[in-house]
Amino acid sequence: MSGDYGIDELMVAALAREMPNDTRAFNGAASFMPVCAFMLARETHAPDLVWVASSIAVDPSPPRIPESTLSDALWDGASMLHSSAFDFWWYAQNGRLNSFCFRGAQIDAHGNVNNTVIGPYATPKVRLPGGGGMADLSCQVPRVYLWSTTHTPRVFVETLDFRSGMGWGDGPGHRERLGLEGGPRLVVTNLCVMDFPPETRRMRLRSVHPGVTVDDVRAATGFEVQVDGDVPTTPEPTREEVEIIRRIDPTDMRKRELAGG
Amino acid sequence: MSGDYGIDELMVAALAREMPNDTRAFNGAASFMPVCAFMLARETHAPDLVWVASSIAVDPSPPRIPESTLSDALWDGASMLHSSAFDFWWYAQNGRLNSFCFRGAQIDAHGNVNNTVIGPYATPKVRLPGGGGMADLSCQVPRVYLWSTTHTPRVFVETLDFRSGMGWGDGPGHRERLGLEGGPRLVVTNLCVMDFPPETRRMRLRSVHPGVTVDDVRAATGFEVQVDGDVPTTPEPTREEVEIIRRIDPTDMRKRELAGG
Amino acid sequence: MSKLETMDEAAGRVVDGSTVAIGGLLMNGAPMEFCRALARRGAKDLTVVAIVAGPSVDWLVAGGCVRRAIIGLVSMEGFGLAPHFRRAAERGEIDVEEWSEHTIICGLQAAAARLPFMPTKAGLGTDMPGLHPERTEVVEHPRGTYLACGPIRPDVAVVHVHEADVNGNCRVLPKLVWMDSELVKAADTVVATTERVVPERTFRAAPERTTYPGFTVDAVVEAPLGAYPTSLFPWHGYDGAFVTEYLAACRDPETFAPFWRDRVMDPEDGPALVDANGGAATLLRIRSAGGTA
Amino acid sequence: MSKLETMDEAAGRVVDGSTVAIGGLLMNGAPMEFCRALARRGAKDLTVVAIVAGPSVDWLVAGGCVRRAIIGLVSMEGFGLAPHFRRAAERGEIDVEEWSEHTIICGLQAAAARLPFMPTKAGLGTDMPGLHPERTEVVEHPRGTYLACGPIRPDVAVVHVHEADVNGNCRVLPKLVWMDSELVKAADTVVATTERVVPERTFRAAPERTTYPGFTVDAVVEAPLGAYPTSLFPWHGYDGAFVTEYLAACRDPETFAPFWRDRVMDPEDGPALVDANGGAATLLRIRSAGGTA
Repeated sequence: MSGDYGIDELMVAALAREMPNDTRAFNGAASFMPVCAFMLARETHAPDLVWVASSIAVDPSPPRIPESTLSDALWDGASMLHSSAFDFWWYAQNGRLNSFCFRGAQIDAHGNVNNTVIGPYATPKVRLPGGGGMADLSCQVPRVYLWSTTHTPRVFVETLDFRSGMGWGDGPGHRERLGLEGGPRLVVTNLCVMDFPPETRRMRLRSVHPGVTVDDVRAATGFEVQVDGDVPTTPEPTREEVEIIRRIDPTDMRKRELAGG
Repeated sequence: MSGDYGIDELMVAALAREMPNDTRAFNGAASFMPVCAFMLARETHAPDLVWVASSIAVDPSPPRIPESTLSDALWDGASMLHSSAFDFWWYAQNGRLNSFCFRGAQIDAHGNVNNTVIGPYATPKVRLPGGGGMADLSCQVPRVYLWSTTHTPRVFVETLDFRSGMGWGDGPGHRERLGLEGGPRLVVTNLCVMDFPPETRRMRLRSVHPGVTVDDVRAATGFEVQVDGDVPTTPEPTREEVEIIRRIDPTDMRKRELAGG
Repeated sequence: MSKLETMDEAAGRVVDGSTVAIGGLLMNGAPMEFCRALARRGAKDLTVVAIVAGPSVDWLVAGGCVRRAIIGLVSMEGFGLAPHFRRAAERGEIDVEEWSEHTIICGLQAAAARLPFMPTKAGLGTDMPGLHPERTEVVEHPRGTYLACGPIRPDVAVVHVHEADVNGNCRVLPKLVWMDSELVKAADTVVATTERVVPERTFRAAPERTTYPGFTVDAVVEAPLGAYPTSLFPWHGYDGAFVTEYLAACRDPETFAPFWRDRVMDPEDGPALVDANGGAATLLRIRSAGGTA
Repeated sequence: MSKLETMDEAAGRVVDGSTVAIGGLLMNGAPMEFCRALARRGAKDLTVVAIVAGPSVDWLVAGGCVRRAIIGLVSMEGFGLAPHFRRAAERGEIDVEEWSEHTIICGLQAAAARLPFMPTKAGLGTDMPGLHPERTEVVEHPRGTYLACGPIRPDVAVVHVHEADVNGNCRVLPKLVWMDSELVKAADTVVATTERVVPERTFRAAPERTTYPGFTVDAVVEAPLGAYPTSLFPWHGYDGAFVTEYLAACRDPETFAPFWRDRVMDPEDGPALVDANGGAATLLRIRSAGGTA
């Protein structure tokens, strides 16, 4: 297919394809694209994928994605409802749950994230929501996926104003020294897909979306993106993928995450 | 009344009278006398006493005491059933629950308890059950009541073979140094009632049961019992108390704890 | 011996300058009526503990009650930043002591267990521990590095529940407490506001469904619709339309003053608050799960 | 993708020399059929983790499976000491690593959270920490002394539940897990033996009643009467008459051998075991809560 899909669908499909069948994921607030991706992956190549909606409801089958990814409307048909987030937290620490997605107001080359302040902490220019659970789970969950619908130099920065969430830290070996398993695997943005090769643990361009050039990505990124050889184009979503996404999310909640959307 | 009661009823009544109205108690395994005492106190002078049966069932009204103090037959009419002991444990640590009773194979003058081994730990003469929850709760719960139906020099010893449970430790100040609140308040045995005055935190004779002399207690105790002046006689249980105990425990489970009973 | 109190009596348990923990999570399950009562009383200089908050903390800040906020996150979820919280932080009118979800839970548990700290791997490698090194210390241990989270011990914790009795027994449906149970463990005084007061026998008839036992709760306040405009699943969703109007009103002090008076503060209880914000039509709109505004 | 296994397959997951955690509490809710299967297979040199145990550990010791026991307490509750456990400990045939209820829980939680230890005030001032100073260390901290409990990470944990499905979802009634949930958190492999296998829809119809989510359970074994002779509240009590006979038989090797063979080991499953111990009359006797023998 060509053209008959939106960037939101391309991003969801790109994220979903990276979720292997042994993914056991959960989602927090304002996470429409990850929720779409979990549900899409489960319907396509990853039938055994486990998804805990809102970190509360295990393996639900909601008829459609509601206006909040913490809503109980997302929990229809679950096989379990946890009573408290703390109970569930054990499974985030012991590896029974292994995957989480997040984004942030600023992201650096190592996949560290700021969602706390723009400007100095004590006298911020913008006081952001705060690290929340992302600050914890970025340390505790081995498979982290980052997404961003606003790939600009203001978001992808050389130096964070505050490190709320831990990516690969200061580079190779940092997580290992702290005893933190895994780390960010992938970044899916509105322009491209990037990963973190072991030698540098800095973002490397893995594919550019259709119509986007490597130079576009460089211009939109506040740090030097690693480019190894020829960069392929991100595969378009298939017709089946697009149909599933639109059935899962008929009221286009995922588009709320697009800039100006 | 005189004579128309057993030593079991005297002990239960003596224990119950020491439970103030703000008692929030729980029981573990093989704790018939404490359970009788909680229920008796609740029916007499301490109507607001909270009792969590088996550390599971809050404020139950069992028709009679069953053959195990961990049995679900003890939980009739509870206002809450905890799902796990760990959940409940928070309340033992934060002071919401404040009272626990236990006994042991050996008890020393400071109210420390051994329920682990007779003889050396590695090559025991008798391997006992182990410290279990008593080892924990003796540190965590501020109001501890000890009971023993076998007041003999083999149980009340100068030196424990193993300290499984913490009483007043090595004496005044020991619990405070470790940051442990409260400590043992009382010992009710088949011969007498003893407490732990702050100056020594060693057992002091508070009353002897009817027909028992101070010398009887001294002869039955492996350490020097503190005796301050005249020692009164433990009040007999009232007719009402005896009637309540026999109604609560019509099949005499409490008597199983008596030596040879 | 009943633990029933009026909302004002219960709010009076929060002394100026003390630490109060507020339940709920973002747009869900917060004790909003209690927050209004604090603001109405003119509570001052509070340290607010809120793991993941939204309108609750924003109203307390708007009401001038807050000096310090110990938080993991404060926002209006998909609707935007929490405007009063944000502005007060940017102007330095409140101190924001940022922790995170799990580290606040660890701090609350350390307080509950009377321990010097609880360890976690959360927050390692981030800038957060450096904000309060006296309370969150990175420690290298031969078996691994951990973050030691010192105790957070609220004077009062407030949670909103579906049903409670005069003894303080509380039931949350379907036992979904978000992270409120951590506040209940740690606080010296616990206040439960409840949609309805039910007879004691309701609890004894289904004891496995009791969420907080009576001996952990010090005061019960009947507060129907007490979480509005946040959700109370499965009984109602949050009121997204209200939040949108609230955020619009917050942009300008001139529009905010009458909104705050008429649409937030003046209505005397939950039903009156809903009436001031659309009445029956609003209830109908939010009654289905998910608060489809 | 079904997680259903035979009892023997599941027991085969416990490798000789490995660490296996056994659920239940004293005379209640223990996976006795699994213990019999381990003994029948001739499992060897196991380290058994049991927080508060009774017949389960005694049978594993009697079966010659145990080299080391990490325990808080082992006894037959009101019936007396656990005879094989006691004798093996006294003869030095097994190493008994005594912790306590709360410290074992802390050790399991340290393992679950991949932390070097979990702190507690339990055990302070007692001789217990000195038994394994490399794993339980008394630490003085400026805010207070604590006991650091190092990780206890079982290779396999086994718990008995009322209902499970092929996906591993488990339901315990009325969510009474004693301390089994701590084992489930900490172990690398989790086996649930279940009174009955139910359809997946049973869980989806009442998801708030699910105890262990499927993704935490690796194998499910159908094992009706799988806790006998311990209780499975609220379905049946323990069999006190059996325990009394067992203890009497244990006094003499000559009486024990046939008892062990005919009344414990040979019956092929739970129903057969009950049949060997009184059959329907036994079920009738123990069916009322409390196991009034």
